[in-house]
Amino acid sequence: LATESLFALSQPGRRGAELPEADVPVKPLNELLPTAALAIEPTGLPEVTEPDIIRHFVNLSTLNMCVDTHFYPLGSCTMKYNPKRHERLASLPGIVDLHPYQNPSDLQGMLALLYETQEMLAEISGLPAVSLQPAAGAQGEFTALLTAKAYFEDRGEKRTKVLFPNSAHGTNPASAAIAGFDCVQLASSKAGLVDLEDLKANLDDQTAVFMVTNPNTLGLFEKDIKQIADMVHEVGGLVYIDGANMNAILGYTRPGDFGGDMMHYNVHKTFTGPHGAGGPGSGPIAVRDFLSDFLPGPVIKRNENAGENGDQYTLENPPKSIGRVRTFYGNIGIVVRGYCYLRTLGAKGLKAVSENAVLNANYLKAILKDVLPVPNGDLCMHEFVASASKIKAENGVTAMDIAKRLLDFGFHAPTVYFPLVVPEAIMVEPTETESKETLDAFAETIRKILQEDPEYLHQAPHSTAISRPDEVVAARHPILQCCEPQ
Amino acid sequence: LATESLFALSQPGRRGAELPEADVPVKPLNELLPTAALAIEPTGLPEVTEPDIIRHFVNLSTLNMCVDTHFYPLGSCTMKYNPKRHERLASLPGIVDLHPYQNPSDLQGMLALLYETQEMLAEISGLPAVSLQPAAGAQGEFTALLTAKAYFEDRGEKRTKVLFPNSAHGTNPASAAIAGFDCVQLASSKAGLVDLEDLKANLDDQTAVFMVTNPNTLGLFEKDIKQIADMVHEVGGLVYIDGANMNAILGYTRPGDFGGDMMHYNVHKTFTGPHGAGGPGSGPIAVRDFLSDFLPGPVIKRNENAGENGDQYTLENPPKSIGRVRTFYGNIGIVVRGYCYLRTLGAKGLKAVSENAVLNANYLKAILKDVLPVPNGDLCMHEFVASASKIKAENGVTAMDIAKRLLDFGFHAPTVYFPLVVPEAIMVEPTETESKETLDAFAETIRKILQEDPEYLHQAPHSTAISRPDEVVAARHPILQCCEPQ
Amino acid sequence: MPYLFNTSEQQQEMLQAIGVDSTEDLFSNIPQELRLDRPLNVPPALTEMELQAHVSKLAADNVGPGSRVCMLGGGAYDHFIPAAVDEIARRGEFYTAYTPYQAEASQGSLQTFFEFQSLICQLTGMDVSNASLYEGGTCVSEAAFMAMRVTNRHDRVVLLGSLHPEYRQVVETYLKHLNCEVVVVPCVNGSVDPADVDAAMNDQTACLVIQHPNFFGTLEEAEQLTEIAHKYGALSVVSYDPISLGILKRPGDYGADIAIAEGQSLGTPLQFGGPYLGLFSCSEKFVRRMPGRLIGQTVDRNGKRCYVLNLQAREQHIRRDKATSNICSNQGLIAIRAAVYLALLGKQGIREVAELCCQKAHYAAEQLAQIEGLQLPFPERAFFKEFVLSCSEGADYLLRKARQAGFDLGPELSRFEWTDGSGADQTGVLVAITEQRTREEIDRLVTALKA
Amino acid sequence: MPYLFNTSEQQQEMLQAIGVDSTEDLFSNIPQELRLDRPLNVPPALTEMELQAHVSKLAADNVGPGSRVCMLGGGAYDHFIPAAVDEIARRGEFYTAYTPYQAEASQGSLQTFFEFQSLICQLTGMDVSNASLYEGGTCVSEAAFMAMRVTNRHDRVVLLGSLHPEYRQVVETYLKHLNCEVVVVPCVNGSVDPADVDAAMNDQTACLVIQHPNFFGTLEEAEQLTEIAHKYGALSVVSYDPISLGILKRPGDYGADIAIAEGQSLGTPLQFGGPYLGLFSCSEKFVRRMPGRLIGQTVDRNGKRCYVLNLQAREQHIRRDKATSNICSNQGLIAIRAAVYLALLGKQGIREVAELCCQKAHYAAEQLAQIEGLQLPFPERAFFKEFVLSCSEGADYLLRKARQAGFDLGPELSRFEWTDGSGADQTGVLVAITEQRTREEIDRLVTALKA
Repeated sequence: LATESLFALSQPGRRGAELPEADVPVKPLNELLPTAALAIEPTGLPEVTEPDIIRHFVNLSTLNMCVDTHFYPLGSCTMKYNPKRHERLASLPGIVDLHPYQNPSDLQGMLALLYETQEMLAEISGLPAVSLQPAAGAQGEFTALLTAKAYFEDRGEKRTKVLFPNSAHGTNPASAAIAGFDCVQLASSKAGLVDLEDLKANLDDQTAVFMVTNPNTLGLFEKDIKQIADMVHEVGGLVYIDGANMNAILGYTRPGDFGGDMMHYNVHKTFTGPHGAGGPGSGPIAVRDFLSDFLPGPVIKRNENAGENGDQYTLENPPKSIGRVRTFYGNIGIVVRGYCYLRTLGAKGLKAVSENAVLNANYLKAILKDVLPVPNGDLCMHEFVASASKIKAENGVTAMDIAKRLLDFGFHAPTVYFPLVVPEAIMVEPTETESKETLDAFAETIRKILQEDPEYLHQAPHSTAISRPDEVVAARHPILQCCEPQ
Repeated sequence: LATESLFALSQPGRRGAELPEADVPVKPLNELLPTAALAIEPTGLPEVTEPDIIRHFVNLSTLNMCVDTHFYPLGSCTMKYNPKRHERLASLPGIVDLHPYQNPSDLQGMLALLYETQEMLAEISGLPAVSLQPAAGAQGEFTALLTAKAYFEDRGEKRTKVLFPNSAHGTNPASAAIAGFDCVQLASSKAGLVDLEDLKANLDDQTAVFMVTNPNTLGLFEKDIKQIADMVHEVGGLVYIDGANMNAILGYTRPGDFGGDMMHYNVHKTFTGPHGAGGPGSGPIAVRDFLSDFLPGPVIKRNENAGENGDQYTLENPPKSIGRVRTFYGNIGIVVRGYCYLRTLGAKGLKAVSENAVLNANYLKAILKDVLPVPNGDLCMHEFVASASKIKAENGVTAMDIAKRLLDFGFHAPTVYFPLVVPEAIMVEPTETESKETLDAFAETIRKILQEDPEYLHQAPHSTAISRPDEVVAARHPILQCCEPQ
Repeated sequence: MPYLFNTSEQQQEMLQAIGVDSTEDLFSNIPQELRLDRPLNVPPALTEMELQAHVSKLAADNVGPGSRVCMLGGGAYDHFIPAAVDEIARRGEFYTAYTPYQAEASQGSLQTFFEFQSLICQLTGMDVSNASLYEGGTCVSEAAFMAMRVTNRHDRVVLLGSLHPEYRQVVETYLKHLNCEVVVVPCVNGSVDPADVDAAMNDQTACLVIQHPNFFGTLEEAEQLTEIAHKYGALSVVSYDPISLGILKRPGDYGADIAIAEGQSLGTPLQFGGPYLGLFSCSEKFVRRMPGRLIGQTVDRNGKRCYVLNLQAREQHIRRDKATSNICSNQGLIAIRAAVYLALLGKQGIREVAELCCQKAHYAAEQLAQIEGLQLPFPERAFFKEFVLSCSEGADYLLRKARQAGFDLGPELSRFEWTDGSGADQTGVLVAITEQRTREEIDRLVTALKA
Repeated sequence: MPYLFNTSEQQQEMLQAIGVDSTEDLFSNIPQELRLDRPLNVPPALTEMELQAHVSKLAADNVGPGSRVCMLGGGAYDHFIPAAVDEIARRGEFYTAYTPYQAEASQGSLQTFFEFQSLICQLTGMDVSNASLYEGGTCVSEAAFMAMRVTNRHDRVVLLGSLHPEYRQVVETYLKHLNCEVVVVPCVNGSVDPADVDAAMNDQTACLVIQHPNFFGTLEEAEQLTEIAHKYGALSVVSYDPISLGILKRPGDYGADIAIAEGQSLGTPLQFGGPYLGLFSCSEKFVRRMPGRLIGQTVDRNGKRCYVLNLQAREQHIRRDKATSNICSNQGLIAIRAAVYLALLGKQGIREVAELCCQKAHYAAEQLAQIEGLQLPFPERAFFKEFVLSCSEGADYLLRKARQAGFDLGPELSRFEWTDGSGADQTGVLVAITEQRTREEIDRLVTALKA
């Protein structure tokens, strides 16, 4: 019943919303607008009542696993708990109902909040200039790369290359490409780290940026990061830190301190903006001082001596700004949640987040390593990448089989088949907001699964709302909407 | 996992909430309070984190069927859709955060709302004096009975008897008993209505009140109600209308017009205050003018000529009030929702509610009657009471079996074994907020169930979170909390 | 029309299936002369957009704690409510379900209520709790009824004069028609003298009702009073402040037979006085005499642990006029709020909230008492979070002055009828200080009242 | 610490299982010299109660539409949001889930997004919609990129000067580094002359970007402009106002190749400019060139209908630098809001909202234009819900006067850089009238501006 189509609930004449009569004198529409511009027929939107709409979507929602219902160790995504106070506070009148073009004098509370967020993100990164604009991590990458480009152009340099290790998130090369750079992929060392030789071989005066995730996607800290940064800086390039894994190092070390010149945050990961079934995210960037003039506008400035009628906080465009990367000022609703989180934790709390995220990951790794070996690294940071390749070789059970079977036991699956450098990768990120009891239960379940009949596992999951979908058919004959194309 | 006990999630030292340090000078507690009054040990409350608490209760919630997820034709309870706008508006600052002892000048908006609600309830009932105080229907009954008692005493009469038909809700006699009346139960006629002979036989000058639900619990309109009322009035008694079934007659007929002197509303039924898993309800009463002086205080008055500094709306105690029946003014949060509903519907909408509630019930009855016969009445009002006694005689399948099996098909069960006058009663109230499609699917399912193996039905349900619980053991050795008594 | 499904085509199909011509025919059992022959005279229908504008305007005509500092007490308090409470309580699965008659489809509510009962037992030290009653005031009369059943004494109950005057009025309303004498022991200087209570008790008394901390915020000798009740074979009924049990001895610790409370403080907003939450717990031995809904643990056919409505034989739909009470609902959703609140606070949190209230209230009392013209009338009495402040220039003067400065105090004692003289101080005003109040606010009030 | 589970006992147990002595040891791979040797310099931690007081204070330092009548436009509008939208979007099952990688555990999101795609197709008359992009402005650059891939023309795109100036700036930021020329056809008297567009197009142009209704609120000759685009083998990209499609011809009706929009109007609050919702739909034939996430219908092993992430081969995690776009998320939760909003409004509702906006906006324009010193600079141009109002005494004067009377108008045209002179009217201010505005409000504004 839940999975009946919304359109199947439609009956001509049913209504989900009522609108009042116009309280102004009404004229025929074709006196107001040219007839040629008017629709000939009404839209094909369905006609459904409010009770049916609620029942439909409430029932659909229950087909999801989510952090509020299940352990969700999806590696690289930092599926930590989303504090409920954030939802309440981000919905306050005076926060949720501000129009982007209001007079800044009526926005001083919001601008203060955003300014403070900029300051905190600068401090946590060790990079002093922050832009809150990017809508997501990928846009943060793109924005930072354009910033770098503008910087080089301002110096009269035209550098063409962006380098990144083969363990990088796919967005790194994609962002570099749309920013107009040539992409150079580097090998990883046996230890799962940046291959210094390969890096050296590719660094030259065309190198604009070296992009690296640190801790990297294998959950390992790039221990040579300072040396790497020095090498990049030596050829005049810049180091970009993909901050996807900041949850591991808050208060322990800072991108600005280990050689990074630019980075992005994922507020929806590290600072627990809710993931919202795929978004919205928020991807602020932080950069070194010498890059600050190139940031997209506007940024929030604080004016110490604003005077009687002046505003303390203002929106300003950096002098050599790359321009806008989006409309308005950023995914403010998510930034507000991040602000609430930062203000809740403070310095000690932020460090405790990373301490426990790393502890949880290492513990889970330790109690699983005999059955799920981790090819790279001894200690991990906040996540680890195990490999099911030995298991696959033995009895044909794949990382995907394990992932799917976990769903039957009430655990969301880890990330599988990423990063690409680990065969049959199973990437587990427990986060700090899970208990030892949950980790123990998860490990127990993995052991149980590995004892099960491989055939049974190939068919998993067995107890979910649907069994494995046919993705090949879906891609060959895409059905992307439920009505006949008109 | 969901059903693990909250207490099992406790670990010493975990916290679900943090409190700030005191910002005032702190003194040792035993300087502020006598040591003998202080607890020796902390409470045994569990120590659980916020993420675990959320996951626990969210998962628990999904074990419920509810109106937002399922058809819920629980007879007599009017499980209609709860409009989401009510939840939003009842939570507005200025509504949800008012203290009952604020200065009335700061409450004029709320008092206006409550006054308007009184007026609307008076108009709908045809009974001009309203008290919003009662917390639920049962308290409404009690309050009205005390009001009647005070009225009689004021006239120097001491009447001792309350009469009600045997189809009455159990609260009618219970309320009469705690109001200090003797209870007299009357027979029902073959048609399922008040037996006029039996009524006549029991009416005398000791008769204080005749309580009757109309439409009655069989879903039938007491067509002789006027004559009944006349008979009661003739011996000097009063007629109380249990308004549980008001959903059937809004705008069609009014208790005040068919002879009632007093009635209660169930805001949580008729006016869609959410049922909240068992409450809170709200049971305002409406009475005739000559009873108004006896209502519990305070009621809201409107002062036409309030003048410069006077308040337009005030809280006042009726001159001969029976006194308070509860603290403060009523279940205002629920009354606000009822107000929103009344203002949404207007006169036409209210009548349409009853029109469609009655249409839905009669339709469902019509398409089911060949398999689920309805002993009393040809046309029903907003609900009907079928009997499974023939089915039980044939193959042993009971009303309970059918009810339980319905759960497997995603339908909440109707009320069963009430009213007591119908053997193997199945009381179905679809309400107006369900579609013909849903009613058809429900009827189809009943037919399907009646074809199933009786043994299989005795064991039903088969797909719910638990199977039938052992209620006998529960009652014999009650376990009413999860920790050892201390 | 909003919320309706039947299109006119469907109406026709349905009427045909029923075998009538029009929906009007469906109402043929209502005699024509009883019909309303005009539209109801109610205000016109509003769309959601209009309704929101309208109710927002009404809300704006009120002044809530958002714009004023709330130091109002008298049984309803401005405690902080964690957002997680709302998150759970606003789930449709809870608020659009009904009484868990079908256990198989209601384990969510049932387990939550069972845990609520368990939490209340842990909080109070009592053996068993029901799944809630209406609110604090009616709990007193339900407790008196229960005591009458238990002791088989139906003629007399004794209340302390320091009981919330509205609670007292409720008891009087409930009991006076049953010819049960309600004896009130006057309160002197903010609390009741145990010797006076002893004098008022006799062996026909069903129960002694104690409020501790009492209406004036001060502590009663609850333990000693309980002993006095027991001496006369009466039940000790204690109305407590649930927050206070973070630091005070629990009713179960000192032998109370029935412990009752207004549970609004546990995560429910003020909402102008209701719906609130009646907490009701008692000794195990009285469980079958207890009013209200009870959830019990049992097993299903497969031996799986589960929960059901228990001991329903006490209730009205079976016992009718012999039922333990006429109450047939609980405050389900409010009980859920309290369960989430207590789970969030936990052992440490409830203690800390209680301490904060107590410390801040004492700071406030000390500061306010230093202002000329203001006095604490009961300086010798220990209080928890609420106290009486008297004003030489009268209660109205004090309230008005505070209000002008943005502070709501009260209620004033003169608001209530004090049949026994307990609240005779016509210049007294209650001041309640919750954990939400800050030193800055208190100091600001002091400054304003000094001016 | 909030949200943490590990007690110190558990930490010890876990460290032992790992085989290290302290959590500090777990960080041993971070060279000591790179460590931060001091606490982060961030403000002190706040408890929930303190945080709420603090953020409430910040919120009170702003002025939202609650206290001021909002007639602001320019791409973000104060439309009414039915409560049912919030009810669904605030369910943890939606907002705490992530990208539906595991279809078996994500059918809730997947079907909702599939229905979102279907609803957008119905609204726009386009064949296929993705599951959303960031917001209206970035949609334009994504459309331009897509047009470049489809047409294999990488050097030139043409925009109307009546495009939202911030959208134009975004396109310029995105394209200028790729050596793609961005040609802007100036807007004269509120809309663009098709002849000017024809002159600007050539056979190296990848696409023509039209906003209709345009930034100034007026209608463009979208149909004719689409034909012009096609004449040059370019794609027609139309940025629409989703509410306007309740009464205006849909992009699919007049042959647009790509239809994009800011979807904020569909049930998302203003929240100071984001997160909003990029709507992106196109002709079926381009589907494999489309950026963003796509949900497809398929069947599971048992033949049951179900939904999956489809055509993922286009995306970054497979194609990396050859991906159709670097966007790897959608605006999931905002798309859910839009789906619920569109479902609620339905066929009739969307038409009525559009009509109300249009009628009220025309009433407002008519009334305002009668005030001395105020003019509609483009009296000949048809507009939908928004229009430019010019003030002889300057935009600032008008804004200030309205603001003093409790009305927010704007943005003022002078706020933006107008490289091509399209918005040269330095005395012009946008006025947007949604269905929420009442005649009473409009009349009150008129009275105030007359004074």
